Amino acid sequence: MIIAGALVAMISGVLLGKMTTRHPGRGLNPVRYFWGVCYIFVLAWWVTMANLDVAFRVLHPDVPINPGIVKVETDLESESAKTALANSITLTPGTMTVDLSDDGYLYVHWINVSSTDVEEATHQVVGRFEPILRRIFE
Amino acid sequence: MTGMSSIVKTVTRWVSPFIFAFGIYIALTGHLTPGGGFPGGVIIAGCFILLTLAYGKETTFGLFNLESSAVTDSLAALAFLCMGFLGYVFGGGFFNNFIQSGFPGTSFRLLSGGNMPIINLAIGLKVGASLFAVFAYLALFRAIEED
Amino acid sequence: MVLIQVFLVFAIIAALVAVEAPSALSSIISLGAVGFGLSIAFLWLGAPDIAITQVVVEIVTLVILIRATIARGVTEIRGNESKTLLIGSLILFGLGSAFFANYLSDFPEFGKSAMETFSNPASQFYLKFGLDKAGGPNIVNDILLDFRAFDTLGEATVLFAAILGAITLLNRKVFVDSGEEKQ
Amino acid sequence: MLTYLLAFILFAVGLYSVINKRNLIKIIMGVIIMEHAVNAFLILVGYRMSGEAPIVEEGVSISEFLSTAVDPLPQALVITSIVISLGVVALMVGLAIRLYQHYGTFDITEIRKLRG
Repeated sequence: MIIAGALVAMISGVLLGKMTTRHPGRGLNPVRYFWGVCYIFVLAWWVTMANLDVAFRVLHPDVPINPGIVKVETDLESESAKTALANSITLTPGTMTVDLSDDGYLYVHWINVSSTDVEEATHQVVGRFEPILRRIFE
Repeated sequence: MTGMSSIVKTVTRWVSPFIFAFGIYIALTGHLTPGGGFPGGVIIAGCFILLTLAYGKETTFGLFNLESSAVTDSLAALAFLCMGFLGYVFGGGFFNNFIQSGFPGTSFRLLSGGNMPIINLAIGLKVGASLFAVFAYLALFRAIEED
Repeated sequence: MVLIQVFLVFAIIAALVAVEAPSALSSIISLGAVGFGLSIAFLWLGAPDIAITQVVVEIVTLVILIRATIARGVTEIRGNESKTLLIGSLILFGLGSAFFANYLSDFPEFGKSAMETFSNPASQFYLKFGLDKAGGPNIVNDILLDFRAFDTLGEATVLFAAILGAITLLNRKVFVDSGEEKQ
Repeated sequence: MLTYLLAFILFAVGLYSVINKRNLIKIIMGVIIMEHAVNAFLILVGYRMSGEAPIVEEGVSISEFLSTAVDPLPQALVITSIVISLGVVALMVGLAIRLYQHYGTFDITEIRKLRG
């Protein structure tokens, strides 16, 4: 049964492997896996904080929200890192990625827009995840 | 058809080999667990349909084009028929389970099914290849229409 | 048992929405809801094989149907209907339900399968000897691939013929040769 | 009895769609709903009260298995029928697309008018 599993893995790897990754050598570096494990905790922390924040805003009698779409910039190069960043932003309550343009800009829907400036919004939305994602994927 | 946004493309890139391996697993262990050749084949077809939707037909045909899907379809059907004839030759009846009589008493293993895993895999590849061919012709047809 | 009826009622409601909704997208998605609801019902009915197959086939059906309508710009599929056909279908429905009510008494009670009611059924043989003679614990696959493999061969042939017909219809070369030279 | 009746009603909904609607896609949907109803009916006939899936587990004796398993024969028939229905749906969609390309509409009354 293990031999059959190895054969199936080989077939799917040969057939679809060049779709999956473009830099196979990067997968061998153990430091990346260490940062990947760290990223789970970072993401969990920010998701918890954002949950509490959104719950506070919903339960507050005045409902202090200021929704809008902001444009933020990312320095990440690889497609995988950009996708992970966009999905992390979507997973965090209160912010949601609307679109991802080719030249490194994300359009994010934000429940409480504190600044429409690109630099400032980038610092607040993307800055939490960007450094650690760069260590994982690049 | 150029495909969807880069988020969809990247996620498709990550999950497609796992979907393919899962389809073959469902087909191969059909005699032990729920599943079998038919759902496995449809899952394999679904993997390539996902690739076609996300990346457009050129990239997908670079991996698995229409000729190879036709060849896979025919070869799998032929393998299915050959198992029947081999059962006739060695076991004394059409589709006799001739391999299983060689491994008596090994229940609940992959080999215990005799020729059932082989037939399951053949059916899975056949169903997958033919459904992918239909979908590819649908995609191609629309592309011709737009010219 | 109540759960099974709940999912069947869900499937009926979804089917009514799928038939009556004017928008193509909501209609096709409701059709998917029929299949998924029935798939959960199959899971409660002790048929995991069917449930898996139903889910996967439903997804591919949805993709093909959306490909056929929305991808070519058809967003409204309003089926305008006629009065005479409505009356005719009502009469047909009445006749059908009369027949159904007539023969319902011959059916075994729900929850008492056909293999218990009739004497010497084939299913008992398959259940009893499936593990020893075919060698697989999954009796459904034993029937499909060992006891009744010839059926499966015929089924593969039918699928082959249907797919061949679809490909021939969608292949443009066949029609270009015969159709456009005529004009 | 009520459960069989529900499967029959599902079949009737599909039949209503096939007879009454004038749109090819609605007709295809009706055929799909009818297939679902027939599959559900066959599985319902094979069900036994508090039955389990017909898969032998390790360490369960055959007599115990015989008293709990549901009928496997309708399941084996339905599993082929589902996949064939997928092929038939592909064939019907191919026909509908051909007609749409030729006449520019999915309405069967319009198609009938445009024939001559």
